[in-house]
Amino acid sequence: MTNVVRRAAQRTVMFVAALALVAVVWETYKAVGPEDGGTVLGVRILPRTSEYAMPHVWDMFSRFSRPEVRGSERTVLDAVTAGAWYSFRLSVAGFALGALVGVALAVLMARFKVVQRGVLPYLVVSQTVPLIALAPLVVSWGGRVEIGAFVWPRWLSASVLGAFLAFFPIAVGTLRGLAAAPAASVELMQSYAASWTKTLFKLRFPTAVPYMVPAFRLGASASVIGVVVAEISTGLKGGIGRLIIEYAREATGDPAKVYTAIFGAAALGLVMAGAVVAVDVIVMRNRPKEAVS
Amino acid sequence: MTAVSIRNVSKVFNQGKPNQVDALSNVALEVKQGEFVSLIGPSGCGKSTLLRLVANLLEPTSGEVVVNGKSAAQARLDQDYGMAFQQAGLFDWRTVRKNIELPLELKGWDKSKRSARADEMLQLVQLPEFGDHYPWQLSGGMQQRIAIARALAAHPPLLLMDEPFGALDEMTREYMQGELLRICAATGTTVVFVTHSIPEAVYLSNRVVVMSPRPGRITKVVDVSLGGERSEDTRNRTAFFEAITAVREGLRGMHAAHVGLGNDDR
Amino acid sequence: MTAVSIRNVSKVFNQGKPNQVDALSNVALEVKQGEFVSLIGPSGCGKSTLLRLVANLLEPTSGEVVVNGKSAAQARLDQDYGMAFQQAGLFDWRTVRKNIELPLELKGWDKSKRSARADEMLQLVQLPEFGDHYPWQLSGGMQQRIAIARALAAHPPLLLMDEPFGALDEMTREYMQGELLRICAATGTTVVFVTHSIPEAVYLSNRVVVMSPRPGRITKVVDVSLGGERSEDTRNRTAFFEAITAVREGLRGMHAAHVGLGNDDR
Amino acid sequence: GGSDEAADEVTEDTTESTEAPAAETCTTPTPVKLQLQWFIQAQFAGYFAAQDQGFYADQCLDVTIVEGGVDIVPQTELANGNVDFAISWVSKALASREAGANIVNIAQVFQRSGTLQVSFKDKNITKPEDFKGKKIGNWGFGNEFEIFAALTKAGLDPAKDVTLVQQQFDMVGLLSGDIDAAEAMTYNEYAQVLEAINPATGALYTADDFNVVSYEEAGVGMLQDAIWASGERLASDAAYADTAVKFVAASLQGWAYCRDNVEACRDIVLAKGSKLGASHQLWQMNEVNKLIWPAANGVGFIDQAAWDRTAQLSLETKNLEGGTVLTKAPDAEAYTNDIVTKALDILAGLGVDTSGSAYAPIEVTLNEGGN
Amino acid sequence: MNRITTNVGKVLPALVFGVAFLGFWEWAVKFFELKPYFLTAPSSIWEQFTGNFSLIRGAATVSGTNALVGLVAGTVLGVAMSFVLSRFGFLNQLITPLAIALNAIPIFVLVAVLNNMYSITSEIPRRIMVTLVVYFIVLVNVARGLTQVSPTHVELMRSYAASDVAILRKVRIPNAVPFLFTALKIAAPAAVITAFVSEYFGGSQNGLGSRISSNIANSKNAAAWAYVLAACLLGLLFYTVSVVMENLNRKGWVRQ
Ligand SMILES: Nc1ncnc2c1ncn2[C@@H]1O[C@H](COP(=O)(O)OP(=O)(O)OP(=O)(O)O)[C@@H](O)[C@H]1O
Ligand SMILES: Nc1ncnc2c1ncn2[C@@H]1O[C@H](COP(=O)(O)OP(=O)(O)OP(=O)(O)O)[C@@H](O)[C@H]1O
Ligand SMILES: [Mg+2]
Ligand SMILES: [Mg+2]
Repeated sequence: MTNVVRRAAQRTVMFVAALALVAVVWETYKAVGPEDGGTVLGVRILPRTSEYAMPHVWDMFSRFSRPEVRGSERTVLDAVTAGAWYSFRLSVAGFALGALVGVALAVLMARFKVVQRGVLPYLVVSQTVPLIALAPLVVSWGGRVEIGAFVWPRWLSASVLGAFLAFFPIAVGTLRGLAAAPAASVELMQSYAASWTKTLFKLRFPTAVPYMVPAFRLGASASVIGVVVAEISTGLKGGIGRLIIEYAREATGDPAKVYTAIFGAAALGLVMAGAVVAVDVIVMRNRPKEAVS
Repeated sequence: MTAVSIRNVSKVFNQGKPNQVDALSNVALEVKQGEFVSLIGPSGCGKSTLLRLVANLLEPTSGEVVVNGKSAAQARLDQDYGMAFQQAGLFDWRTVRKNIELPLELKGWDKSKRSARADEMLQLVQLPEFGDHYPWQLSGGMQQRIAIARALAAHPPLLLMDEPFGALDEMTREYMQGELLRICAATGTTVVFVTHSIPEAVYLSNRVVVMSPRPGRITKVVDVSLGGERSEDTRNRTAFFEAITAVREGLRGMHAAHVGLGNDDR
Repeated sequence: MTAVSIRNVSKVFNQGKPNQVDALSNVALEVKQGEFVSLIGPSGCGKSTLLRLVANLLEPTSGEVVVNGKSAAQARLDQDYGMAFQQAGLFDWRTVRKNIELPLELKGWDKSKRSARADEMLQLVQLPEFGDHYPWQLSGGMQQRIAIARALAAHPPLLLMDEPFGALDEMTREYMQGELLRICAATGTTVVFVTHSIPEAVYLSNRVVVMSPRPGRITKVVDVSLGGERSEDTRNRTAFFEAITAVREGLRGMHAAHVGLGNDDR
Repeated sequence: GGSDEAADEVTEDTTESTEAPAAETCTTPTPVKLQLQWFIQAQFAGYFAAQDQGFYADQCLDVTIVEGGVDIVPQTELANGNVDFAISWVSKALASREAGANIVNIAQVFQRSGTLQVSFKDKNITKPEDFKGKKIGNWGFGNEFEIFAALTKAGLDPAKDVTLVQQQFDMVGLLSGDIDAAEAMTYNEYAQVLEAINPATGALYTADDFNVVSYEEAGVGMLQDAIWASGERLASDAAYADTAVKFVAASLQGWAYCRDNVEACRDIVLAKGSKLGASHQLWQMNEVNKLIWPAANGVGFIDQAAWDRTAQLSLETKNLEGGTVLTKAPDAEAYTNDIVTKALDILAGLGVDTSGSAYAPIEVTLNEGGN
Repeated sequence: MNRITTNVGKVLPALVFGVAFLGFWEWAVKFFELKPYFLTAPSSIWEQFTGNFSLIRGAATVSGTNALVGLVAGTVLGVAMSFVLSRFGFLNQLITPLAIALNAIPIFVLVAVLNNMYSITSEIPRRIMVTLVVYFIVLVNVARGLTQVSPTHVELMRSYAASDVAILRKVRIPNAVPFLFTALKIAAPAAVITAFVSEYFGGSQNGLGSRISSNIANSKNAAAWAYVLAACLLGLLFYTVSVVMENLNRKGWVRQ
């Protein structure tokens, strides 16, 4: 247990170090880099260093302590924290929904080859349908869909869009994992005349874990993106996505401010991914470790 | 009554492809209820394949396998047999105890009953204190013993065992042989047993089936008439040595000519 | 000269945790250049662990391992040994031939030389026609033979073998034993060999080391004085039987008391 | 000074209007949903003022104002029945109507177009003809029709003669020189430019740094913010038609309030949670007023000539696909002045000045970042 | 002959499903008299698709090129990085959280930042964006594939005193290959969608994304969906290529 805590602490320290490193690189480049970017063969490869392109790190962070709008009690930090927390809850809902759908689809596809052949290509296609084409449709469910006592809340549309992005990597990764069970173990289960479902739970899911973990990590990130995009595109208030675009509109006058919201979104993604990693550590704790090197 | 009836079975892998292998060719064998039959033969002669066919993990290319009067497939569905594979094949994510309980879980036994049986089995394979370890923390021989415990746990009427004692030391091996015979006698279990050890085959079996490779065929069946009870003494009886010699000759002859000698004495 | 020197080595797994295992305790052993030493003992007594320590795949908890006058780590880096594991551990995605060539690739041999050696090895293990198969298309014994071929391919000066002949039938086993002895004699190879078969240990070795479990220790070392050359005849000589009896007694005594008898006769 | 007097008027307004509900008692206010096209800002001040000042309540309406998002098409929300009224530009809404959305313009709030094309002085872009060969910024999302109209009128092909670049949410593209001329609303993006620091001087940019092409002046101005209602419900549902009249009346009353109380409306918008700063919102309020007032026929009245011009431009203007915004002239049902006329009558009864003939804009000083 | 029938058997369910879906869609639009602003019929989408084919092809080329460049760059970068990370644990701890954080920022926000850094008229920011997305997907999967190897295999290699590079080449990479293909299957459609989502809120209006957004805003749904169709086809093409590559790779050693 203490070991786990120590590892977590170590990771945090490393992350802070990494951030510091990025800040140093950013400022160094800003100091020495060409104001108007560097071009190679007429293509701009090196970014510009102007205030619009790369605000100073301290400028970005100093924005956190300013009031959000003049004269208000609420600082930008408060606003970003509140927004991130709001979006976090939507993302978790979206992720849960996406994971449910993704795993269910993977199981169906693993069970029935016909389903896999019939559906998988369309899952791929679904991922190339831009949210912009779907968002208005999903949003229109808000307040209109009523099933019994359940009224479709507006935020659920955002979560659904998060789930829409999250389910795909989860479905593909899980499908691959379910197929990864060693033939010898499958034979063993066959020799027990174990039903497909039994084999699924006792053998295929455990062997799929190494494949599912990265899939869930991608799904967690995707869910955040989906929710944030949905907030922007559907005009849902309260979340970090909305903040990003509101601050982005101020970028002409205050290019540093939008970074506060961007950082908020990044932190959100980290928390989501961190949760998946934590689950991974717990689930995989009793698997054979790779030979110590 | 016949427990296993293998009727003119052939098995070809990769049929029609350049790497085609005739694993079994025209194999016929009857195993009576309660009988202990060993398969012996050079590696690659199709022993594991034959066992897989009986277990309905493979379909014969031609011929038929009948188990307990039903098709092999039905017998598998009815869980008429327990099987121990050549590779231990334990599940890494389950503790030793949970590995043993697996077939019981699938039969729907309740927790306390499962746990009691697992304890009993751990005792049987002399690893009572390793129940909560994970398989990869055990030595090779220990893993194999767990796999045996798993195969025996549900007390199946038919046991299919593929070199189960291969990785055991002599002491443990003799102990396990004794236990296996004791259990089988008490429950009337039929056993089809693959081994490379001639004494082991003779000591355990009512009949020893000698096979030859490429294509895998039965070349000789040696009846062992050692009577019911076996003991340490058994290993010193003439019938024991005679049977050993008979099996050895079956194997040698084949080794010399590599083509079966046709001395199928059934 | 000493090929392997194990100095008061102990190994504890999961130290301080509830599932702590004392795998080896105060083990000391010297293996001379060109000597053939077998380790024998009940399963779980630490044979594989000891081999892994020599191979520097594990670090001892205390004590020291010296190989060819250098630290075990250095010896590993210099590729002073070849190893055959208890599990065949072939690579599924490589053909049999490619599996055998692996250590040669790592030594940077060129293609034609590798291919020639692989052919030679396939011949040695009597599987010349299986070079282009994939491991899962082979029987258990065949896989093990490929693993042996892989260990021998680079002609290493020290061979560490963990129950290499476990899954082989008697004929193949005797043939492989002969080949192993022939190769070792010709090249002066030192061998540390784990086996469960007393006759095998005696037949092959200059010395047989008997171990006891929990904690793993050396309880007896039996010198086998059968002279240089071995043949079919060897197996009928009195010295052979005497050594077998000595080893068996070492094992029995231990089995009876389970606690070592302290008859460490070095 | 003018705003102080205006403030006085407001108090009169409110006292008058508080008397109004006494006439017809309001027990349960009618719920109404209004869809905006964009975020909360002074562009929509009139509606927020009507809400804040109780004009809607006076009309026995309970109005919920729904903010827009980048992918929310207000007229589609309206046609789908998610909201009761929507704010949308005329050309965009007509395109939806042609695609089957039965929506009707019931009040033309903005009488003029507020779209500009802004460029640095040194680019010498003073009229649409100068766009040739330049990188022309626009926002996409249907806000580019006037640019296309100007290009068509100037004899240029939008697909070939200019490079069209979509602008981001900010004006950085223009300021960094990536775009030669950027689309800007008088009331918003133009102000953003003027709130930014000129690195050359260290002070804010001034109007002198830029050339501005006004589409209204170039003769291709299209009608912008209008209130749209569901045609189907107007025809079949008398209560809805009645609500529409009340809604338009109260909204226009709100706009009249904002004309006279520029700073109060700025504060209302800020209080509603707009993130853009105070001086920016004040500027925006003032500029929006300029687009509405004076309204010769009464605020919200749809001017046949302006309507026809918008329709004609939509028919002629080629978009990037080479098609036109509209393929056939809009039918007569696309707009109606019936409702706004009734609404103006109500307002006249309340004594609200609906033409603003005496309207004069105020002077606004922009601060850095619009604060 | 046999091969052909089995291949038909493989695509048949997809075809049946697709045709049924489109049929239902078309029928629903007709039957419920859905207005085009709400939902357009597949037939009119197809009409737009064929009618504007050269425009659509042009836009698809722009976005497709961005997606392809990003896909290749991201894969190379992701694979390379996962090698480095599996080799140097501390770098892993340093970089992985950054990658995750970067990946949690919505695409177009990052593109907006990149647009300001490079130029709003440049395709570079979009390609960088696709690269980032693909990179992350590849990294997460391949890194897992590189570490989840059989302990026996690693021990064997260590007994050969194999260098880390050799272990990487002989054990980890072969083991990671299936993981890479899983990643590619996820990344292929992701690359396409990223390429045109990067076009939504800024930049040259020559790709699929900007065409989709402006057509939707103009209630030209059929035209918008014609571009969406092109996007789908592009995504499917990328996906199919990665599946074909996977099958080529698996031929032989995988147990049926
Ligand atoms: N990685 C590990 N973690 C924990 N315990 C281990 C580990 N590896 C081995 N052990 C324990 O160490 C002891 C010795 O194991 P080892 O594999 O050396 O036995 P062995 O003599 O080779 O037995 P066998 O003949 O069955 O192969 C056993 O009790 C085993 O459970
Ligand atoms: N899945 C497979 N595909 C192709 N060939 C196979 C397959 N399984 C087994 N074979 C071949 O069938 C033959 C018989 O194999 P089998 O495993 O039955 O031998 P065995 O008698 O059990 O040998 P051992 O004693 O070594 O375990 C061998 O030549 C082997 O190569
Ligand atoms: Mg076998
Ligand atoms: Mg061992």
